[in-house]
Amino acid sequence: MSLGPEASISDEITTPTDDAAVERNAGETAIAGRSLKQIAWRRLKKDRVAVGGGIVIIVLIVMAILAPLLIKLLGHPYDEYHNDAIDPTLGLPKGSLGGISKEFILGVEPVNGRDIFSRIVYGAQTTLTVAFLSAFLSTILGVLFGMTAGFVGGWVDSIISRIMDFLLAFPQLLFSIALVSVLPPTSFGLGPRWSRVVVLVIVIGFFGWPYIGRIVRGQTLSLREREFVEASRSLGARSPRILFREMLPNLAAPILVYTTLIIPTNILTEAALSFLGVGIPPPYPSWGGMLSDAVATYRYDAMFMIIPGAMIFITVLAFNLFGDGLRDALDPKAH
Amino acid sequence: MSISSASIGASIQRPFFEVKDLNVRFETDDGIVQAVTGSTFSLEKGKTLGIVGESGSGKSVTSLAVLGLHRTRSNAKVTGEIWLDDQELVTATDEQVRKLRGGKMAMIFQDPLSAMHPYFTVGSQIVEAYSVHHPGVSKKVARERAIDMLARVGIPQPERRFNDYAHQFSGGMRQRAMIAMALVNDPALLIADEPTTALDVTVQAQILDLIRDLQEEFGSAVIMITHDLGVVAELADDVLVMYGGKVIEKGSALDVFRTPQHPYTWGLLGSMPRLDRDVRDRLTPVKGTPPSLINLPDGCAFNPRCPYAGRNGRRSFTEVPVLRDGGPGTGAGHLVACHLPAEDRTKIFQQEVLPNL
Amino acid sequence: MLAYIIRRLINAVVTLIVVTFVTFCVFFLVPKLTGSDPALLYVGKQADPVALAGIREKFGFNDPLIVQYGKFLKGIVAGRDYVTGADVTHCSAPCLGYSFKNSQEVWPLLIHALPVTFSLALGAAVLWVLMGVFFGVVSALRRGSIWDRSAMTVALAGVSLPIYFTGLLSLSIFVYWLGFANPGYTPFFDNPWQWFTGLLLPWITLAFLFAATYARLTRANMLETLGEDYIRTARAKGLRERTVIGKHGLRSGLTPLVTVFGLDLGALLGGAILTEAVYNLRGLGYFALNSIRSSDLPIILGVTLFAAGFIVIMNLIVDLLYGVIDPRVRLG
Amino acid sequence: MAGKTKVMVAGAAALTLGLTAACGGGSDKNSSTTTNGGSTSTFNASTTQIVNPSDKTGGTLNLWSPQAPDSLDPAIAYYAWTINFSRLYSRTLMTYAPKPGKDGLTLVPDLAQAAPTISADGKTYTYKLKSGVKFDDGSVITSKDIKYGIERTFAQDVLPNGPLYAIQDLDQGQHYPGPYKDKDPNKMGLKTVETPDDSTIIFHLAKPNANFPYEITMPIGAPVPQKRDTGEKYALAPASSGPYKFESINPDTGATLVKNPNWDPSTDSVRKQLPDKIVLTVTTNADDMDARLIAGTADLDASQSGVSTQARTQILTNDKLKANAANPNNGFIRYAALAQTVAPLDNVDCRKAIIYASDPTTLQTARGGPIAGGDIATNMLPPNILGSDVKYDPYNRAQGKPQLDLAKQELQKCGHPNGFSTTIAVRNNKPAEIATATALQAALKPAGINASIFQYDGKLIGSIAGSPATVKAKNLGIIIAGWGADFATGYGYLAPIAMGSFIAQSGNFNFPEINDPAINAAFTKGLSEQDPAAAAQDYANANHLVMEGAYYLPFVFDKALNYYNPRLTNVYFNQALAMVDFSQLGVSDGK
Repeated sequence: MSLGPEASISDEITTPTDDAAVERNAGETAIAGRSLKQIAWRRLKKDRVAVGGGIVIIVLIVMAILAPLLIKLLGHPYDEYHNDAIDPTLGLPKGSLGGISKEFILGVEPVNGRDIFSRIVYGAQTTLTVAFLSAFLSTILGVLFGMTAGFVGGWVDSIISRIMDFLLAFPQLLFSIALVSVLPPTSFGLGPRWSRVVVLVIVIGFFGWPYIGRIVRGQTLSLREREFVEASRSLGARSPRILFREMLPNLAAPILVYTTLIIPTNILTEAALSFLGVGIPPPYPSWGGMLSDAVATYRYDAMFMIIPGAMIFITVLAFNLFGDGLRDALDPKAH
Repeated sequence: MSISSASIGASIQRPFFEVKDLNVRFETDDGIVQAVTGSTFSLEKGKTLGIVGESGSGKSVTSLAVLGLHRTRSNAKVTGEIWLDDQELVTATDEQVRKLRGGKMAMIFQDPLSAMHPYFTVGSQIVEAYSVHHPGVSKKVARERAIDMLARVGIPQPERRFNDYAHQFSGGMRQRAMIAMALVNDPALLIADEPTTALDVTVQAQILDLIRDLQEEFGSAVIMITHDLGVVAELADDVLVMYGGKVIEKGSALDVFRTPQHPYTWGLLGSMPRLDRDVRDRLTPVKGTPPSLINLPDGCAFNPRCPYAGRNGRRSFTEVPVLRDGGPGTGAGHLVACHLPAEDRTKIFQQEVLPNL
Repeated sequence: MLAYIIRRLINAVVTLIVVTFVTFCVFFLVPKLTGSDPALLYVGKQADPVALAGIREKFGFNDPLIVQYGKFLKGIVAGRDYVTGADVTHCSAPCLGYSFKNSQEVWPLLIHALPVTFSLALGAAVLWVLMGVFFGVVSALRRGSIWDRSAMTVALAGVSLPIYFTGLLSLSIFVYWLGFANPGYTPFFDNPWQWFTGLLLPWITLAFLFAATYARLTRANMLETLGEDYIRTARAKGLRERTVIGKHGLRSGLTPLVTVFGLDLGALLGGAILTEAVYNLRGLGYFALNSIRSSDLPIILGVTLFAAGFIVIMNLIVDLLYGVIDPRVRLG
Repeated sequence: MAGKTKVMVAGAAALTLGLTAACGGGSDKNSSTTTNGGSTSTFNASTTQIVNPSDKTGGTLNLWSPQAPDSLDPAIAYYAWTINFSRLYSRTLMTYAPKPGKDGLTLVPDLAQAAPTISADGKTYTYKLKSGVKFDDGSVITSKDIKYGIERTFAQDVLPNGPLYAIQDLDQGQHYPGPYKDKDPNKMGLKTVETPDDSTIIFHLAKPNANFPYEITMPIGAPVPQKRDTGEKYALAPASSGPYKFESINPDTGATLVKNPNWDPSTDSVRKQLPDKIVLTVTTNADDMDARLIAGTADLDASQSGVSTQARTQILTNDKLKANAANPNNGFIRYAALAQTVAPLDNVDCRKAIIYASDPTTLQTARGGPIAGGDIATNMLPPNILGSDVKYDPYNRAQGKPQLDLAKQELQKCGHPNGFSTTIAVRNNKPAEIATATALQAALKPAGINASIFQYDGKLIGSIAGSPATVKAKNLGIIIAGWGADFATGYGYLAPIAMGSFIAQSGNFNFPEINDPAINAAFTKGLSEQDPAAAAQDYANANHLVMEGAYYLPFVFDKALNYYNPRLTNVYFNQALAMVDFSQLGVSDGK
C-alpha cells in the first residue's frame, strides 16, 4: 500500500500474489470475457454502499473541477485575508464553531481569516490530482515491470523482483519526507503549487508501484501457462502482441481493483506529507496542511481541525468503500 | 434386486439408510440456488450406491446434506428426511449429528491434498478423528489405532508416515490416508466423494480395490459419488443419475448399464472410455454445459442439451418430468424422469445410441 | 537451515548497503544539484570561510562521493576519526556518523531513542493484534450479522482515518476535555505505571488504525479458511465446532497474519513518524523528522539505516518463523 | 571591523547600553492581580519590579524549554536564553546588574574586582580579578582561564556558531587558529591578550570600541580551565564558576544543576543560590509545557519565546493566569527587507508601493496579534534603543489599514501602474514568518503585485538570503526576517542591516544592500560621538533615511507573552538579557 502513512503495510490488497481469489478471478475473466464485466457491473449497482462511495467520489471530483465557480457562488478567494472575522488579540475566529456563518459557510481559519470552504474545495483539487496521478503512475510502472518480470522470467524477473523487495524494505515515508524537503520549491517550469504536486505524484507513485507490480507479476506468471496464451504463441504471435493483446485484458480486473484501492492510501500519504510540512506550500491549500495548522489552535477552534480531518476521512472512506465494492463485484468467489 | 425404495413395498422396517424428498437450497446474493430437489433413495448395509452426474448436478450437495455439513452455512436450507439406522438426521440436533459424523457415517473427500489440514501431521488428524468419538481413550491407544489404520490401507512404514504432513505424501498415499481417517471409527455408512478423480489410472484401481476390500471387511454401506460411470460399473450395486439437482434415473447397476433410459445417461455412457472400443472411435461427450441452478430451464432441465426434446411438442419445455417406472423392458425399481414414451426410449437406445457405444 | 540463514543474512546486509548508498547519494547529491553546500549546514548562518574549510576537511566533503561513502561504511565496522589539525574526534564503532549539531555520535543517540519507539510499537502491537484478531474472527464466524456489519463498518472507518487526525481528536477529548495527563514517555524501569499511562493514548490511537486493518484481514483470512476443504473434513470427522474453528480454523486463518505483522512491526520500529509527531514522543521517528528539518544528514542516514534494518530483520524473522509454523515451507 | 550582529533563532539578546527605559506592554491596562505568599503580581508586573522578593532557599527550580539549548559550551552559546542560562554556571569579568528597568542594563564587576581600566586611547582594557574565586573542582580561577576561554572561540572549525566578537576585535591579522592548533606549549598564543599574572588580564584592541566590555560579557568571556577542555565535547561537561554546577547533561533532553560548593557568595554580588537544584527539561511538546506551567508542575519557559497559541488564549481569557504573565518588548523588529538589487525594487517608488499595499493588521495578527506578537512597527528602531521614536510613522502604518490608493500612485510613479511580480523569500522553519509571508502576499495582490513565496531551509539563511548573488539570481525581492541586536545601541541595532560596510558576500544581513553615503556617514558620526544623546540623534537620522529609502517594511516591535509559576520568587525582567533573569529565581514552597 505505497507509503501508507503508518498504516499496516499490507491490507488485504497486498497479500494476493498467491491469493486464490484473484487467480480464479483472472481465470473467470479469461473464460467469461465480456460477460464478467456485465456481471460485475450488475453486482456493483446492487451494492448500495459501494454506489454511495462512488457518488461521494463523483461529487468530490465535480467539486474540484468546479472549484472557481463554487468559490464565486459560495465563498471567497482561497488566499484572501479576512481580518474582520478574526479576534485580533487571540487570533481566533469571531463567533462560535470556528466562525461558521452565512458569509463563511465552513468558517474561517484562525490568524488570517481565510475562507475554509474555498480552501477545502481547492484542497480537493490537489488531493485528488495527487491521488489519481500517483495511482496512475504506480499502475503504469507496476504493470510494465510486473508483466515484464512475469512474462520474460529468468534474470529479468529476478532483478525486478529484487528491486521490488528492496523498495518494500525501504523506509519510504521517511525517505519521502527527506527527499521532498530538499527538493527545490519550483521545478518543471510550474508554479510552486503544481510543481510540488508533480513531485508528490512522482514520489508517491514511485513507491507505490511494487505493490501493483507484485500482483501483476503473479498474475502474469499464472496466465503465461494458460492455454490461450500457449495457443497464440503456437500460432506464432510475438511477445509484445501476446502481452498486450492477450494478457493485458485478462489482467484488467485485478489492476482496476488495486488501482482503486491504492488511491485512498495515496490520499493519506499526501495528507501526511502535507501534515509534516513537506506537502503543498502555503498559501496554497491542502487538507493535511490545514490539519497541521490546526495543531496550534485546535483546543479553542476545534472546527478548523475537524473540517479538514473529516474531509480526508470522508474521501478516503468513499474510495475504500468503492474499491471494496469493486473488488467484490469482480471477484465471484466473494459470494 | 436390492433396491428397496420406499415407493415400492411398504415394509414397516426402514432400510438401513434412507433419503426421502431431500431438498437443499442456498440463498446467495445472485439468487436462490436450488441445489437438490426431491431426491429420494435408500441403501442397505454391505451394499454400494453409485451417484453419477456432472459437477453441479447436486450429488456432492446431497452427500454433504447427509452428513449435516450444510448446518454451518446460514444460507443453506435443507428439507426432507434422512434416516440412518432409524434415526432421522434433518431434524436431529447439531450435537446428535456431530456425534454420528465421522463415527457411524464417514466421508472420503475428493481432493485429499486440500481436504487434509496442511499444518497438522496426517497421523494427528487421524488420531483426532478417533479420539473425538472415543473420549477417554489414551493418546497412545489412539496413536496405535491410527498407525494400524494406516497399515491397513496399505501405507508402508506407517510408524514413520504417521508424523508426515499431507504435502509429503504422494497422491495415492494421501487418498489412502484419507480413507484411513474415514474408516478409523468403523463407519456403518461411508460416503466416497469422487475418491479417485485426482489420481492416475493405476492408483485409481488400487484405491477402488481398497474401498471394496474394506467394505467387505467392515460391512459398511457405501455411497460412491462420481462422474465416472466406469467406477460405478465396477463397484456399485445400485445407481442414481442426477442432473440439475434432481434424480433422473435410478436402478440397479445392471439395469442402468444394460438398458439406460434417460438421454442424459446415454450421453454419459457415450462419454465413457472403454478398453474394448476401437481407439479410433471418437468419444461423444454430452453437448452443452450443465444448467445454472439459480435459473433452471423450464420443463425438463435437460431440454437444452437433449437431442430428443422436440419429440413431445412443447412438453419438455413446459412440464417437469416425474421419476417413474421405466416401463416395459426395464427391471423392477428402474425409474426414470423423461417425457419420452418408454417404447421410443427403447427404440432410440437400441437403434441410435447402442451402436455408437 | 544454517546455510539458508547465512544466505539470508548476506542478502539483508546487501539490502542495507543499497539502502544506505541510495540515501547517501541522494543527500549528498541533491545539495550539489541545487547549488548548496553541505558544509553550510554545519556552520550555520555565519558561513565563516575558516569554519567552512575546517568542516569540509573534517567531514571529507572534498572527497569524491564514493570515497565519502567508503569512509561511512568503514566507520560502521571499525569506527572513525574526524580530524582537523590536532583536534581529533573519535567516533567508535558502529559509527553511523557524528552529528556536529549537538556534538554527539549518531549511534548512541539512536539507541537512546529506541526504547521510546519500541515501547510505542510493541505496546500498540499487542493491542492491535488482540483487538484485530478478536473482531476479525468473531465477524467471520457471524458473517452478515449485525455484529459483523458494525465491526466491519468501524474497521473500514478505522483504515480511512489519518492518525494525525485521530491523534488530535484523542488529545482534545481525553487530555483537554476529560483532563487526562498529556501523553509522554517515561522509561519503564523508572516508573512502570507512568510508562503505561503515558503511552496509553498513543497505543490506543495507533492500535485502532492497525486493529482496523487486522480485523479486516483476519476476517477475510478466516472466511477463506472456513471455506477450505480441510475445515469441511474436520467437521466431517465429527469434531466439535469449537475445535474446528479454534484449532483448524485459527491455525491457518492466522498464519498469514504473521507476515503482515512482521512487516508492520518492522516498519513501525523504524519510527512511528506520525504518531511520534502528534504525541511528541521522542522516538526514532521524531528524531528522523527533526533531523530532516534541520538537515542533519548523519542522523537522517542513521535513522534510515535503522528503519531499513528493522524491516529487513523482521522479514528474516518472519521467513524463519514460517519455516516453523508452516510445514509446507522448506527453508533452503 | 564592527560587531557582527545576529538574527536570533529563539529570542533576543538585546543588550541595552542606552538610557531609555523600555517598558513593554504599555498598551495593556488591566487590573488583574494574583496573591502569592503575601505579595501580589499583576500582568506585566515583572517588567518593572521584582515580583515575590524572597531569600527562601531549598526546593527545585523546574525550567522547561521547547527547544534544546544551542550549546552549553560558553564559546558557542548564542541563543538569548542560553546566554541567560549560562550565568548559572559561568561567570564573566563583568555582568549585568540584577535589577528591573534600565538599571539592569549596567555592567557591574563579577570576576573582576572593579570596572576595567581603559587606556587614554581607548584601546587597552585592563581587568583585575577577585582573589579566591574557584571552579567547581576547587581550582582557582586565573586570568589564563579567561584568556583560554576567549582563545577557544577562534577555533571555528571545532566550535562553530558562537559569537565572533573576539576574533573581530583581537585577531588583528595574527590568524590565530585557536588553542587546538596553537604552537605555544601553554596554548597561550593569542598575542593581543596578556596575562602578566594570574589576577590580571589585559586586552589590546586595534581601535577604540566602546562595545568591547559588553562583548566579553557574553559567555565567550567565561573562564575555561584548559585541563578540562575536551573540544567540542566540552559542551557535555562544562566547568562551573557560578553558583550551580552540572550534575548531568543530555543536549537533547535537558540538564540538571546542583549547588556548586566551591562558589563563594562573598565573591559574587550578582547571583543568588536559592534552589537546591535546577532542572532544565527540554520538551518536544510545547503544548504540554504550557499546560505544565499553568498547572504549576513547570516553573518557567527557559526559552522565554512566548506561550503557544492555545495557552495564550487560556491565559488571556483568565485574569488569574494573566496576572502571572508578561509581554515585554524584547528588542526585536520583524520586517521584510526589500532588495534593491532585484528589479523592479531597484526603484524606490516600487518599494513604497509594497509598503503602502501591505496590511499592518494582518501582518501583526500573523505574528501573534498585539499582545503575543507585538505592536505595529512604524520604523526601524525598536523602542528600547536610544534615538527611537515609535511615533515616527512615515508610511502611516499605525492606523492599521492598507493604503491601496497610495500604493497605486507609487506604482504609477515607478512605471508599473498595473503592478509587477516578485518573490518573497522566507525561512521554512519559522511558522510565524511563513504566516507573515502569506499575509503579505495576500495584501499585495489587490495592488497588482504578484508575489510568489520561496521557502528555504532556515539554516541556510547565510547562503541564500545572506548571499547577494543568490538574492539577485533567484529574484528574491522581498526577504522576511527579524532582527535583534546583541547591543542595543542605534549602531549595534541598525548598522549591520543598513550600513554599506556590512554588506558581505555570504552571511550578509544587510539584505537590501543599503550603501547610501548619507546613511553610512550618520553611523560613522554616531560611533564617534562621546555623548549618547548626540549619538542617538545620528541614529535617529539614519533611521529616517532608511525609512525614506523604503528599504524595509517593518511588521511589529516584537513581544512575547510569557507565563511564570506564581511560586517563583524574585521574578523580574532584565532588559539586558531581554527576559526573566534566571540567576535570581527561587521557589517559595521549598519543593
